[in-house]
Order: sequence, then structure tokens, then C-alpha cells
Amino acid sequence: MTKLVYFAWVRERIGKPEEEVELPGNVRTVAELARWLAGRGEEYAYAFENPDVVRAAIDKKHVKPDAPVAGAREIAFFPPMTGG
Amino acid sequence: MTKLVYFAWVRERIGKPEEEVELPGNVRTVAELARWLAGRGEEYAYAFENPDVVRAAIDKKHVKPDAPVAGAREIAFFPPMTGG
Amino acid sequence: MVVPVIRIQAEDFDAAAEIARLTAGRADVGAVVTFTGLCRDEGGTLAALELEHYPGMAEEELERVAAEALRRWPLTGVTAIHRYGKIAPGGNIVLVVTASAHRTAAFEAGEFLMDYLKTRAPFWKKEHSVDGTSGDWVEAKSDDDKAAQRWAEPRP
Amino acid sequence: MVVPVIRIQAEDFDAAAEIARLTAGRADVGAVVTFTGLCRDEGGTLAALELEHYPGMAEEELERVAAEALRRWPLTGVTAIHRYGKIAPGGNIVLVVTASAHRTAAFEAGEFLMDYLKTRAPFWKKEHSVDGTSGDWVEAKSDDDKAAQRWAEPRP
Repeated sequence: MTKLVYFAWVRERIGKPEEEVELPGNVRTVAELARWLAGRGEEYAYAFENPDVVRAAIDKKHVKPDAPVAGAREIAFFPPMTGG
Repeated sequence: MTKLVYFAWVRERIGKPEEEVELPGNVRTVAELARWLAGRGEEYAYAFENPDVVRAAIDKKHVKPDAPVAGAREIAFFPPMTGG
Repeated sequence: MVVPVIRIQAEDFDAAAEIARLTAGRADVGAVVTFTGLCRDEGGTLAALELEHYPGMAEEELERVAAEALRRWPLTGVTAIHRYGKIAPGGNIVLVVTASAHRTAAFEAGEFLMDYLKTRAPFWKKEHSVDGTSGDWVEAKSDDDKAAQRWAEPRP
Repeated sequence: MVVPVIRIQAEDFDAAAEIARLTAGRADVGAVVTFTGLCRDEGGTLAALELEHYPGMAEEELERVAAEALRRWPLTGVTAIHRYGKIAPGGNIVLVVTASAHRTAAFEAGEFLMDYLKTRAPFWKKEHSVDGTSGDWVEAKSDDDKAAQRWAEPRP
């Protein structure tokens, strides 16, 4: 099981801050995970309707869409950051 | 009479912080004034031994060596500034 | 070795206390730069900003940004404090403090920290309007990306 | 209209109080940058710096530098405080505070003020050594001239 966490409007659209999922074997990268999540229901489709905008982190480090998800304990999806 | 004021090592070399002088008619610019002062004694010669280094202000505004001294109430000579 | 001061907190901060922390009892610091980011009321329309963050990652990312600043500039101290939760107009959001023997390092490192923090630290701002509606999430600015990109090449 | 806060004083200053002066009771300030210049002990050899200044001109020059910063950047406030007299290592020498809606203006204006102030404000530093001798006058750095020159062209 892999922990997924969501922030800001990604969290609001999906409707929950986190969940545990069993990743299918054909989901190898962050981009593939986003695509797979988008197919899980309209709330996910809404969150990932513009997948280029959604950023990701694996185990609390920023990653690119082609980053492998194998071995990840916690994968986060969130909009571009607006702190500071 | 024109008031001359000196600061930092210019003041120390000349040995006084200020004086009133009657400027000769042939002293038209700040550079000419510095040259004239340098001829007034060895303390002045020491202060202006490297005239390019000494900066000047007329009535509390920075001026270049070719600035006219006519009408000046207060002319200051000092080393490059080291505040901040 | 310089140990960065990194804090993610709901409470307010005190810039003077943080300057003192980097300068008290030492005489090798010649320059201290602080940057304070505050909540603006956007011409009177904003009631508050709500700052969401990714606990754990926020600290880690600020640590990474601070470590990178220490690698690039000869700093004697570096501090980054970011608040979360609801912040009213006029309130403090973020504080960065950089200390060095020389002013250029302190200034450049302060700008670097803010630029990097803006685009890398996992914080998100939601606007609450004075008319009672809970407004939109603040959109990231492409200017911020550009500002961060100017540090892409290592500097001396 | 922004009225710069300019002070030439023997007493110490308080950065937090000066930040508060530019931010209290208003909600249009998004960014405040402070620069504090401190006296270093130069590896333990320096007992104190003695700051001489040109009374009257020092204030006027800081006013001119602040006015130029206001002309170049959209600032909501600007403060420049410079001390004179004997200052021990670790002590404060100069404080510059810039406030703006946006961080880039605050940072750039702060750097500009320090660069200009260093080469234009009539202050001179004399070193007093720990061995009791009254040392040399600090020499102006060509780096400071170069830093000031980068602002020679008007910026947007």
C-alpha cells in the first residue's frame, strides 16, 4: 500500500486529504499514477483535468512526472506553490 | 569670506576642522581652490598631496573638481566616504 | 558550521529577536538582511489568507533551500520562518534572515532564499473575502518562476 | 506621498521598531527588507570604529538617496538611519528599511540605498585597535564604487 496525500485545490477536488492505495503494476511513474487516479471517478478527473499543472512529491521531495513510484512510501499531489 | 570645512584625514592633516578664507580672484573652481590651499603650508600640502583622492562638496552637495566656487557659502574637502 | 534556523509555525515571529539570534555575542557579522512578507488586503477586498502547508516537507524544503544558500554564499547565519493558518491583512507570513561578513552575500542570499522558497516550499494560499465568501486559491505567478530561474546557474 | 524616515544619531536603533513604523495600521505592504550594517572586530584586532560625519550634509545626502529610491521603485516606505561616534565590535552602524507591495522592489531598493549610501553619504570610519593605538582611516573600497555604478542606468 502506498500513502497518497493531497493539498490545496487538489485536496478539495478529490474530497479527502489522504488515502492508502494499492498501485497497479502498470503504474510506474508519477505521470502514470496521475493518469490512473484521473480514471477513478469524476472528483479525481476534476483534480487532474490539467495534469501539467499538478505537482508531485515522493517522500517529501519534489519529483518530475517521469519519476518512478516504485518504493515510494508517500506520494503527494498539489498545485504550484504559493507560499512566501 | 568663504567657510571651508575638512573631515577625516583631510581635517587631521590640516589640523583644524574649519576656517574662513578670502578666496583670491584667480581661484574659480574646486580644483583651483585645492591647488591654492596646497600652497598655504606643509600641512595643506600634505592634505592635498594626492589631489585626485580628495572629494569636495559645495553647500553640502557633492561636486566635481571643475565645479565653480563662486557664490559658495561652505566648501568641504574630505576623503572618499566609508560609511555604511 | 552554520546551523540554519528553520521554523514552520502558526504563531507570529519577531524580526528583531531573529536578528539578535544571529548576531548576539559575536563580532564577525558585518551585515544582516531581513525579508518580511506580509498579508495585503488587496484594496480592501481580502479578509484573510489561509496558509495550507505540507507538514514535514515544508521543514525539509526550507532546510534544503537554506543549505543551498550556505553552499553558495559565505553566511554566518541563516533563518527561515514560515507561518501557516489564517493570517489577517497586515499580518506576517514569512521571515528570512541572512547574516554575513559582507553585505552583498547577505543581500543575494536573502533574495535567493525568497525566490527559491516561493517556488519550492509546499505552502498554498487561499483567499477569504470580506464579503464572507471563501475565495479562490492564489495562483502561482510566472514571475516567481522566472525569479527562481535566475539562480539556476551557480554563482561565485 | 511617502516621506522617508532619515536619522543621523549617536544612539542605537531598533530594526523591529523601524519595521513597525512602516507597516503598523496599514495593509498595503507586502514586503519589508531591512539591512543592518554592524561593526566587525576584524579577527579580534579592532577595539572600536569611530564614525565621523558631516552634520547637515549627511542628512541631506540620505534624503537625496531615499528620494532617488522612491523615484525608481514603488515603495510604500523607506528608512535610513546612520550612527556616528564610537561603535564597538558587534554594534550597529547603519539601518536601511524598504517597504513595498512586492518583494523585488523592496530588495532592489534596499541594495540601491546601501550601495549609494556607501559611496555618497559623508561618513568616515577610523579604526581604534585593541593595542591602544588609534589606527588608520578605513580606505574606501573600489568594490563599493563598482556596486554603486551598477545603478547608474535608470531601472524600470
